[in-house]
Amino acid sequence: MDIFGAAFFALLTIGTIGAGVGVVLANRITTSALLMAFTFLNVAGMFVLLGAETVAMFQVLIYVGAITVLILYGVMFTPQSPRPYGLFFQTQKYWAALFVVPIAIFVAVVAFEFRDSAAAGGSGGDLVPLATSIFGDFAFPFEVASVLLLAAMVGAIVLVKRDEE
Amino acid sequence: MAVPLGAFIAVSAVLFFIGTAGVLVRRNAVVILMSVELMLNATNLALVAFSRRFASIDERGSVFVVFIFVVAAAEVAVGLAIILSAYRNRPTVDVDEIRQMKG
Amino acid sequence: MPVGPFGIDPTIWAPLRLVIAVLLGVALVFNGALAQIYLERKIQAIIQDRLGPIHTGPWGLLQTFADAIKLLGKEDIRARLTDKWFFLAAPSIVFSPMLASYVVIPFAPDIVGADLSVGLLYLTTLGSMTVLGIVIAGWASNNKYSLIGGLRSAGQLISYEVPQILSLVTVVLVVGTLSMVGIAESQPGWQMNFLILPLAFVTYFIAGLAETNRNPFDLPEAESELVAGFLTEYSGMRWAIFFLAEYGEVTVVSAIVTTLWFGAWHGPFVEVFPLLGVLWFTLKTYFFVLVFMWIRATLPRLRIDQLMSLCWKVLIPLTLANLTITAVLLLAFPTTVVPVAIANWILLALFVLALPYFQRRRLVALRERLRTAAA
Amino acid sequence: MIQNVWVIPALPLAAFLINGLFGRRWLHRWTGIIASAAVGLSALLAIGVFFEVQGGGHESTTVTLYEWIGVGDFHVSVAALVDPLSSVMLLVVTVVSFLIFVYSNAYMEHDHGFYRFFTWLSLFVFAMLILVMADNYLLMFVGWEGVGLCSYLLIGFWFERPEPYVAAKKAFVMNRIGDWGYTIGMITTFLVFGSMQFTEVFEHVDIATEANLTLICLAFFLGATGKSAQLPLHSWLPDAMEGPTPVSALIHAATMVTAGVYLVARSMPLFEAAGPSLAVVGAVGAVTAIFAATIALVQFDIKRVMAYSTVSQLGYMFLALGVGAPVAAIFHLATHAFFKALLFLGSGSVIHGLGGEQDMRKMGGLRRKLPVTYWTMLLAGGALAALPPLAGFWSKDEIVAAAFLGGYPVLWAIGILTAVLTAFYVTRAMWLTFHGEPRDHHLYDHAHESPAVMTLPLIALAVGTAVLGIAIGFPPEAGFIHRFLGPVFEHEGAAEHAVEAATIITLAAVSVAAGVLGILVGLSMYVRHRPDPAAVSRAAGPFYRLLVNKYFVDELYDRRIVDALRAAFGAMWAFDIHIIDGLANRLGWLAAVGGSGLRRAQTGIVGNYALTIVAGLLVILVAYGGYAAGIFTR
Repeated sequence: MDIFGAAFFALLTIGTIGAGVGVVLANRITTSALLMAFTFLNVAGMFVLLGAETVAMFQVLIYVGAITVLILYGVMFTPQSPRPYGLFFQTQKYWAALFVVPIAIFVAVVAFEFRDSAAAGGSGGDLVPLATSIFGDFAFPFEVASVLLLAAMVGAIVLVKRDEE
Repeated sequence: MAVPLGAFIAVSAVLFFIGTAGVLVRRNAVVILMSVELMLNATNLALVAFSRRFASIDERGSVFVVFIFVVAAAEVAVGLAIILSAYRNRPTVDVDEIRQMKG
Repeated sequence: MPVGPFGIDPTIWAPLRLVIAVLLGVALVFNGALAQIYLERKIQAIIQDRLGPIHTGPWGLLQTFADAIKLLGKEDIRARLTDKWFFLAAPSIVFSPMLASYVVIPFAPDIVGADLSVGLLYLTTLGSMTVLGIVIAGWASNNKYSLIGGLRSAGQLISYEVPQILSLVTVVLVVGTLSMVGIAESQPGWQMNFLILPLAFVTYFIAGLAETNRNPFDLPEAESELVAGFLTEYSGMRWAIFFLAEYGEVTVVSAIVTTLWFGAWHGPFVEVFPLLGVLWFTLKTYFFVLVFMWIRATLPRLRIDQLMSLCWKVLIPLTLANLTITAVLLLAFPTTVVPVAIANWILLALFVLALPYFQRRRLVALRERLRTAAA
Repeated sequence: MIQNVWVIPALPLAAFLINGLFGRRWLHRWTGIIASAAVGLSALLAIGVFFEVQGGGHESTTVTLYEWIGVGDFHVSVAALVDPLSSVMLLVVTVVSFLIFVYSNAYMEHDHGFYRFFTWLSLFVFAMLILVMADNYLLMFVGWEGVGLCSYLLIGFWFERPEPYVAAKKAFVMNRIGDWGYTIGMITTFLVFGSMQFTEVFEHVDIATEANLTLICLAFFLGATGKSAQLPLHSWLPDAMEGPTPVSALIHAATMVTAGVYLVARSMPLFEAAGPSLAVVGAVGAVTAIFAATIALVQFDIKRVMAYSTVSQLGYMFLALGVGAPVAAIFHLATHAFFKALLFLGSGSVIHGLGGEQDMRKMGGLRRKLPVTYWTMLLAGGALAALPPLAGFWSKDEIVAAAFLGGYPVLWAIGILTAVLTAFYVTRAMWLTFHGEPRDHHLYDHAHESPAVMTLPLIALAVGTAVLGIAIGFPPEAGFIHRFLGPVFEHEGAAEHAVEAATIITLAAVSVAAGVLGILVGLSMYVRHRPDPAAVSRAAGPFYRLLVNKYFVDELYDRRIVDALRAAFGAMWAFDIHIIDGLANRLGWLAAVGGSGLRRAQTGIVGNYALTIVAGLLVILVAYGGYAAGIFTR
């Protein structure tokens, strides 16, 4: 079982990283949108690997089911004439490199140095503890989150509503 | 399933930086939005990894992930709304060309 | 050697069970689809007082095989400007989640692919993935009608997901567990959940109709509307896969209905011959498939805005009310389910009676508006 | 009666409000009657209060109306101190004002500002009464400012012509300089004694050091000189003659100018404790007296002569205070109020009769034309020249005697010399206006006696000047007024120098002789022209011109002080413009520059903003890294 898990993890890592890079470098936006969906699936796979099925299900339900579709809506409403490869970078790409690279190095060092090799898999399913904590200790933040969602929804609708001439 | 925690953290770090690079580099607003989603996902991964690793002590770690879902969904909705309204006012989604808010 | 079910060693039984589940799933899907197509056409014909397919084989039994061979034989056309990879990937993205959902469905007392503790959640998640497939199909065929059809059906699917999940949650509230096997076992003999939560069943059934793009809500691929919605560019086997997916989805929905509301594999003598459960299960599921077909043949198609308003203005408030009432009553009377049942039946009665009343009021208002407009 | 002593100032205040609000459109002539009636009533009440205080054993009572300011330990209340001193002042102010009000009803009859005149006049009386009755320095200061304001308004009454409002401004500025001194005195009293109430301050006089006391007294004295037109700040009074004559009579003869004397008299305990200050008061008083008297010799405008004579008489009062005879000062104040008011009103009726002509050179021989005015003014002139039976003699003689007995022979000599000069310019003025041949026949023909409303007050005042001296001051040092005012000033052992009658009589004889000498010299010069006045003035030459130009005091002020101030203000203006405004503009410029600098950061490109966020992240990480690696914590 152990090799199976490691192999599965390797597969998922390749999938996530590959798709992630694809999202950023894809020439056409629809491709990057779908690659993003694929990354989400891989991350969901990792969650399952970690034993957190509920979170994996939520991840798929929310990210793949709703957010990707929403972004696809966004993609379809905006022009995506495929640009020649080099042109779609922002003017500040060199500056970006200047800043992102050192941070990446720093964080990578910290991340990869993280020796804790104990198995990350959990014991039983995480449905019960998650449910108890959300509706127990974090009930109030949960309500606030729902208000936030409502506000965002109303805001988005108002922002985009075309005032009937 | 004995995959070390370090591996998960490494993957999430790499994913996070791909997202950041995407935000800083890509010219199309929608792609920036996607890269932000990637970054959020990376954090989710790290959170769940830690919460599962220390589940014996306090298994409530992954609650925060739920809240990140909520925020991500709200963020995409509002982000897209903004992009669309910006698009309606000037027919471009290109971040470099949207300069009306210039000081 | 520990004795598993049917005297087989559990360590071997786990993978074996998975294999059996997959086989049963595949059998149900493919044979089911063929049978369903044939049945659909026959039933629709009978209802419309005509004969239906009779020339191909006795009583037209081989008609679906003929269709299948025709479709297989068709030339595999793909328009040049379509988005190549997505055009090809779309059917599989729609089909595979449907197939994957058979893993969790409990066919018999101990025959189930994988007893996930989050079984029901798994099903809803897969349900929401088909949306992505449809949107990609609509987009990839690079034609206005399919794009709009795709977006419309995505809108429909996503909005109907909400009442669907809410009604499922009501059942989970009563039963207490998300795992399908647990739900199945919680309804011994005649203690069907249908008697406790009829309204949840009705709302889920309506949402199920919408989820599978079936009759009253089959706007996306309705012939009279946007050509064939997101299916316009598809032909041949790809088109067939979409249809297989649809029929498969119908079976999944009816399977869920049977497990959650009509005591899955419970029936006479199940304790004696566990395998008998499969028989009862299939009978019940196919009963609902027939109901799907019956509805398809009778009800007229809903316009997109009526469809949306039905979902947001009627179903969601209803399911929310149902959920809250059941939760409150369960909290109030933790031991018995009787008050919940009573409340549910009353709500169902109200819903059934209210519909015609509102219809008439809207008609009057409509006539009024017309008269004033005309005057 | 004492308890509602507040009714006395309330009446003129009511008159002021009624006249002020309704005077222009409805009341017109009625304003005069309302104002006179109000002041008349308060005069009656003042008389009542005077007798009650006199009867009630002369002790002082405080009537508090309400607590005006209560901040921390600084408590000032609107309260009246009714004691012999303030009741005498009340009496003098109200009676004289009443007579002048009646007089001005006729004098101002043809003036279109009639209602305005009476509004300000009643406000003036109200302020003067507040000043007199106040039981603490702050409330007194309110009155002090009030009278200053009214004198400004009334001097500049005929503001159509430029001279009045220039004179008014001059008067006001000079008073303000004096008030500045008063304020310093008031504040220091509070700082030193912790209270402003007279009773409290005078009880704890010993706790103050010598230096503080002198500072307080000199500051108050500066205020007094400003208000009572003593030497350094005297030049505003002669110019104040631009105002209508009743105003000069009331404000610049009887009441306001005496405020300074009242202030010093009231604060005698402070002055006595602050050794040298009394000497200063006396010296200034004497010098002013002789100085003003000399100028009066050569004045031709009848009102200017009276003005300088007032200044010199005030000098006398301060001389009396200086030598430690406050009772004499107040006595002289009272008598002077009566006969000086009479002199002014008399000259007013002369001017009225001659249709506004004030220059004595154009008058002459008016004795037959204005008999009542002539006789009343003759009586007042006699009093001013200190002829024995009249009031002036008793009060001035006491001052001179007190100066001699108090051990100030020099001041006594100055006093006697001023008495001679006073007698001389009185006879000169009387002669030029009433006797001899009329120099301007046209004027002489039109001259007519003033109507009864004007002559009656003249007669009343004449009776006052004749009777008052004997009535309240007959046995010198032991008259009614000494017994009445004595206790207010005498407390712990003021030296009761036992004086035999002989020295008093000789002193009195000497002062009478001085007066008679002055008159004889005057008569011989003007009647028999033995040394003809014109010839004398030519002979005096430069000395004469000096006197005529009032020792060039105004020019001195103008050139030295005003120009110096103008230069200083120029410098301040420059400082303000360049430094302070400069500073403000510089700040504005800084903000603008800073703003434009920052504006460049707002490129409008979303990408840049994201980049700055990441840069921030970098900084944090570096800081964290450094901290973790122990770079910062050595």
